[in-house]
Amino acid sequence: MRLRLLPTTLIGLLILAGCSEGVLSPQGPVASAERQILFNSLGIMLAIVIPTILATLGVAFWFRSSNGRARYRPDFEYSGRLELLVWSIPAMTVLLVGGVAWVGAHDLDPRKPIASATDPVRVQVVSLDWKWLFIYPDQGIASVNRLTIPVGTPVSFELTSSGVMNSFFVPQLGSQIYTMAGMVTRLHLQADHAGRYRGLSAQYSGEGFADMQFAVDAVPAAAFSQWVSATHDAGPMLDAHAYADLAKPSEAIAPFTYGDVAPGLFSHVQSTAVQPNDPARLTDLASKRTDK
Amino acid sequence: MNITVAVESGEALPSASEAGPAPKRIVVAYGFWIFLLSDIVMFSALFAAYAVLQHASAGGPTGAQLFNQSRVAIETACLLASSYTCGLMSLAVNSRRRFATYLGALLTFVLGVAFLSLEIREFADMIAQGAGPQRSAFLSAFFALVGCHGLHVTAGLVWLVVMMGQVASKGFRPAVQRRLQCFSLFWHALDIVWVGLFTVVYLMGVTQ
Amino acid sequence: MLGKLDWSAIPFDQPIIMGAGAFMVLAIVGILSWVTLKGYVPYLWREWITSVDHKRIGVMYFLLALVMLLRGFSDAIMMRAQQAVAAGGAQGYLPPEHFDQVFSAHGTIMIFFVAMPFVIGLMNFVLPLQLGVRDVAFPTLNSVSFWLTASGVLLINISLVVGEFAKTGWIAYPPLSELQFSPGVGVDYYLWSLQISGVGTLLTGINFVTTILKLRAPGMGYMRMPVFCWTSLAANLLIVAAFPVLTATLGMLLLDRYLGFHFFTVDGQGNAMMYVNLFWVWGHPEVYILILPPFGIFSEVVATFSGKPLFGYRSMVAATMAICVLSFLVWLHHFFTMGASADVNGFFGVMTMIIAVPTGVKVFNWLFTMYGGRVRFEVPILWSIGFMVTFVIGGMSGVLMAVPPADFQLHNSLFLVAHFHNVIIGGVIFGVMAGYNYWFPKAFGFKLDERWGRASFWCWLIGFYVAFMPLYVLGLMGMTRRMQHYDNVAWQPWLVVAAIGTAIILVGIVCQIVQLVVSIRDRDRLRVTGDPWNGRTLEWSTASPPPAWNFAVLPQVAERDSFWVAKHRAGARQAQPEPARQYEPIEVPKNSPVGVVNAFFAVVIGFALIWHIWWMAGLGLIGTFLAILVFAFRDGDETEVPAEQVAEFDRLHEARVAI
Amino acid sequence: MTEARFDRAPGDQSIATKQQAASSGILVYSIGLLLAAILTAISFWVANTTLLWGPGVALGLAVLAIAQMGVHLVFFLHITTGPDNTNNVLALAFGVLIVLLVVAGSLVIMANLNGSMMPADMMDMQMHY
Ligand code: HEO
Ligand code: HEM
Ligand SMILES: [Cu+2]
Repeated sequence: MRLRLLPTTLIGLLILAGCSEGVLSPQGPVASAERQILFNSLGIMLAIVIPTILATLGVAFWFRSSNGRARYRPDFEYSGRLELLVWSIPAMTVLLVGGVAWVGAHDLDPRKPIASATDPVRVQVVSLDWKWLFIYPDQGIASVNRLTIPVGTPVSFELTSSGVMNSFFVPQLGSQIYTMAGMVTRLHLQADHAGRYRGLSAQYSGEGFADMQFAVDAVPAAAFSQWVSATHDAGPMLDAHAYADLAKPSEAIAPFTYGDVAPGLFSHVQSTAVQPNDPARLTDLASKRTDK
Repeated sequence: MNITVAVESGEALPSASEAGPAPKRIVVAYGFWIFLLSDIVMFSALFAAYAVLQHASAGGPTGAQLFNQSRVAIETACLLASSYTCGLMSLAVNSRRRFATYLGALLTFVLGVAFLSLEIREFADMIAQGAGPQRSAFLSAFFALVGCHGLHVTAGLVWLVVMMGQVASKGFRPAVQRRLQCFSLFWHALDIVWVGLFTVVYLMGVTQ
Repeated sequence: MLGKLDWSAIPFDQPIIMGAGAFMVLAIVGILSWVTLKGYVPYLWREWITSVDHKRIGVMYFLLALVMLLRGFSDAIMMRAQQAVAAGGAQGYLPPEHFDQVFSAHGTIMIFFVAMPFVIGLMNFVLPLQLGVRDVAFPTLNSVSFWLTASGVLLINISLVVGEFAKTGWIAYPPLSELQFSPGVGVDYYLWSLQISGVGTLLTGINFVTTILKLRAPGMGYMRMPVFCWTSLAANLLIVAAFPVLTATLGMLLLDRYLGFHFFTVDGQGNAMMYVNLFWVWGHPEVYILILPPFGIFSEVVATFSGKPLFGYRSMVAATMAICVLSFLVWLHHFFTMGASADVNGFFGVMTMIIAVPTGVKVFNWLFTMYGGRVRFEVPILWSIGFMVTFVIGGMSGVLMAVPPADFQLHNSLFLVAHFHNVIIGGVIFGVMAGYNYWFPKAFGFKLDERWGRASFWCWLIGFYVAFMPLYVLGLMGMTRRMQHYDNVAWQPWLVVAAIGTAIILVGIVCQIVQLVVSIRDRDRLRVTGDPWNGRTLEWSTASPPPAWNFAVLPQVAERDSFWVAKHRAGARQAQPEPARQYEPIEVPKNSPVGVVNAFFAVVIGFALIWHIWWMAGLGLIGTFLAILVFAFRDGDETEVPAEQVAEFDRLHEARVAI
Repeated sequence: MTEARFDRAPGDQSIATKQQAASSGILVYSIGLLLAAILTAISFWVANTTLLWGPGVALGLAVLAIAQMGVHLVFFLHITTGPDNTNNVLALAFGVLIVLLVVAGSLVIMANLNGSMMPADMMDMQMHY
């Protein structure tokens, strides 16, 4: 009974701690499933780890040299039965957790689309020094440092980077994934409840890293289309030129939007990255990094 | 001299692992053997990088356009022959024949230099064509892998010269013999690396 | 003439750096002049700097690690202080430019220049003694290894004053670490100090593998080796197999930075993922290089202080070797979030967990060793029990992150930071401290003070929990690592607690220093003979401190724990009852300055390359070559200790033991 | 009689070869050279002929290379399976295992990563080679 109480209180405490914006207060199917997996694995392991800790303390205490009642058995150095036990207990635990890991890795593969009756919204993500660009290719709009998505609709992300590595992460929605120049990673998330969630880069990327945050606005579907059309009517156009401007290093940028996006901008972004060296561009970037 | 043999009669120890500290010759050669294995692990990282970046030619020249099979064949022949002469040299060392040792070393050295100069020519030609290591990731990996082997050969040649100096000034002392034994291990190992190299880089690079 | 080096390299405008730098320079100058004035230089040169005795080298490694622990720990205090205050818009006192250097330096120093020299130092001191032989396989090479490590240390500390350190984290991922994004010298300092010390570490690995496999006392078959020798063998095999990969990987990054290669650049179709992959091919085995020798230490300590042989010796050996091989099959768990397919992620996740099995076996075997024993709660076993409790928690959090979907959430969070401090402090540091208290009397002939030892242990233990348990919570609250400041004020209380924990650890470290000082002061009271703990293995059969030749006569081994068995057979009184010992003259290796000379040139080369001073690098290279040449042409590298001297020492020792 | 107590040093020839004249040593090296030369020649021929089925060539080359490395090990480095060589062979086996793990592991991982995230147009580029 005691043994059961401990993990429960522990998990309770953790939930309490995680209430605010953490991975323990999930707002979408991916994050919920991940929290579940986390708790299940933790539970399986605690079932053996807690007894181990207690046994260690207990044995050490009981067999203290000053305890006359403990029997001294200097020849107790091998027991085939115990050896078997010693190998099989962790093996069984690992079998369980390993199963969770294998199935979980497949179920929650970031590339796997979320099954849903609604069509997904496509968003292309570019991590820049030090801000986030979100392009909505189907809507022809883009925004910086603010991601607006409809509630209850899967969002299908394609992600790349303008230069250094970053990791796109919205703790309350689930999985993070790296963004890398010249590569496109893929991720599927969904928000089940309206609200504003914190997004950030989880991979250190240089001086402005700490401010490389964004807000995720999960809004009802109607509000989303409203936002799309409102954005369409306002703001500058995002073309190669505007992108080059945006790509210059800057920190803690207030969110803003682009009313129009040049077609193919995303593939332009990731292909410029791999172009054979363009010395002019390189020195340009380097100087910007040091000038600051 | 070559093999350490127990002299104590009567008391036969059950196995080598309980025989006590091994003689110096074995310790040194074994240590060097471990070093060689670690060196080969280092090469394996370079091989892996090459294999991954093989096709990343960034629009620049590819292996099939650059590699000259007959030059590689001659390089291979030089290195293989030098392994043979190096083997003959270690036979001469074991039987303490000075002249034969020098001869073996000289042949090995000449073949090694021939190999190196061919390789340097190849590198120079490629760089002259604008296919230097800065051109693409593929060429970076190529120059690093092949160049690293080349550096090893260079180091081997310097070592060989030093060893001949030692034979000349100190004769066949145990220490000198041990080092010569390590040298021949080194030289043969370089040949093994080269087998991997010409297969993966030059032959496979051309056929694909 | 001086490459990129000019006066602007010294950050005169940064009071913190200048203060720290000035302190360091003053300390070094102070110590040097004190040593010179007192006339200790010849002694140091003769007995320590040029020494090739494995025991001296081990002690020097340990000292080096202790000093660097202070450096790395001051970095930790700075970070903890910064994060305790930089909440909700506040910027704290460390600008990003500086904070980023601090965590990079902390990680690099702690892994390469604290944990590594700690375990290598202990292995150096203990291995030949436990194996019952007179030295390692290559004593002079051993000295070279040590001094190359010291060169790396020197370079990384120079970066504090001249120029800057890397701002890329201890793993220095490209493209951030490429010239394009890190044009300064910081990354070059990182690369060259790791390359130089890496060569030293590799040579150590070769040296120890050869020592263990080829130099053992007569009769010591593999299944009679103490477990510490087994875990050291596994750790050194891992060094030999993994460090070359690091050398190659950092070499590629160097080529990118110095010669415009395109291994990992954004342009030229380089592939940064390859760096990540290769780095962790080394990086994961590295953490087992760190933890395996401590596993061996705990095995020795737990058995000795329980007054029993180790439980399940064969299982322990099997588990050790299993960990050794498995550690090369799991490296992808450091980049589950890079986008590999579910099959690949799943495979590496499961492989990672499998390592928990042999590790668990070890934990249970230690438990059963205590079971039925008479546990004497002296300082070494306190550390061991503290380890068993703490490490199990850290291991569990590791297994948790080996579940890919869980890692998608926890990767790069403070949960991860908590995990690895949990296993590194609770495993490696605790183990090193257990070993330090355990073998100190062997090295110096007197015990460490017990009271201060206990105080230090409790401060470390409690401090650790206070400092790092909050990080697990913070990780679950979504806080990532390497944050110079943060907006979410809900995190702040936890970070303040963590800072308090760090202060408690500080007290622990102070206790340790006091313990050392007090023990040296009271050394006459703490004086011991060869076998202060009622030990089981061969190192306790010789004098404390052991003579240069370790054993007057090589011990003859017929079973496991032979010293223990011999003591029992002799009827609890005396260790070596055999009456007629045949003394023979002993060859001991001569001192050699080649290590320190090479280290000098290595520093010159490294420094010159960092600052692009090509002529100086050339000179350094020539110097190295000449030094090796001169060494190669030396005549005879051993001197003989006459049999009478050996006999005399032995008789004295026997007499002292008999009292 | 005397009895070999210790393992043999890597690179040392067996007692049998040792006790005969140096000529037998030469014979061993010569056989090695001959075999290696033949294998090399076949490798170059395989790579430059169109007689063989294309996709099989790489595999054939790999087998030939491994065979040649074996020849070098046996005839030049005198590695045998004898009991006095166990330590040398074990070290070698460990090294080979690591090399295989590093190379194969990296290739699998990188192929998997590259395959999954090269943008569409880059994937085309890959196909051409
Ligand atoms: C000494 C150092 C050390 C050690 C020993 C370990 C041990 C382990 N580590 Fe850790 N690690 C270490 C140092 C690091 N790890 C890291 C990162 C890291 C990550 C990547 C996380 C990420 O980046 O997102 C994972 C998945 C693990 C897993 C594990 C596992 C499964 C073990 C296992 O070996 C633990 C096994 C022990 C156990 C499990 C306890 C005892 C077992 C019992 C009692 C049996 C029963 C229990 C079970 C079956 C569960 N580690 C990093 C991060 C580097 C960076 O990014 O900067 C470092 C430095
Ligand atoms: C003694 C007490 C220690 C304290 C208080 C401490 C504290 C810290 C802190 C605050 C960080 C930065 C966390 C972040 O990124 O936000 C950190 C990072 C790190 N620490 Fe420690 N640490 C300690 C000991 C050690 C030891 C002993 C080691 C290794 C042997 C170590 C290895 C590391 C590593 C590798 C990092 C990551 C650096 C990076 O992000 O690049 N630490 N530590
Ligand atoms: Cu790992």
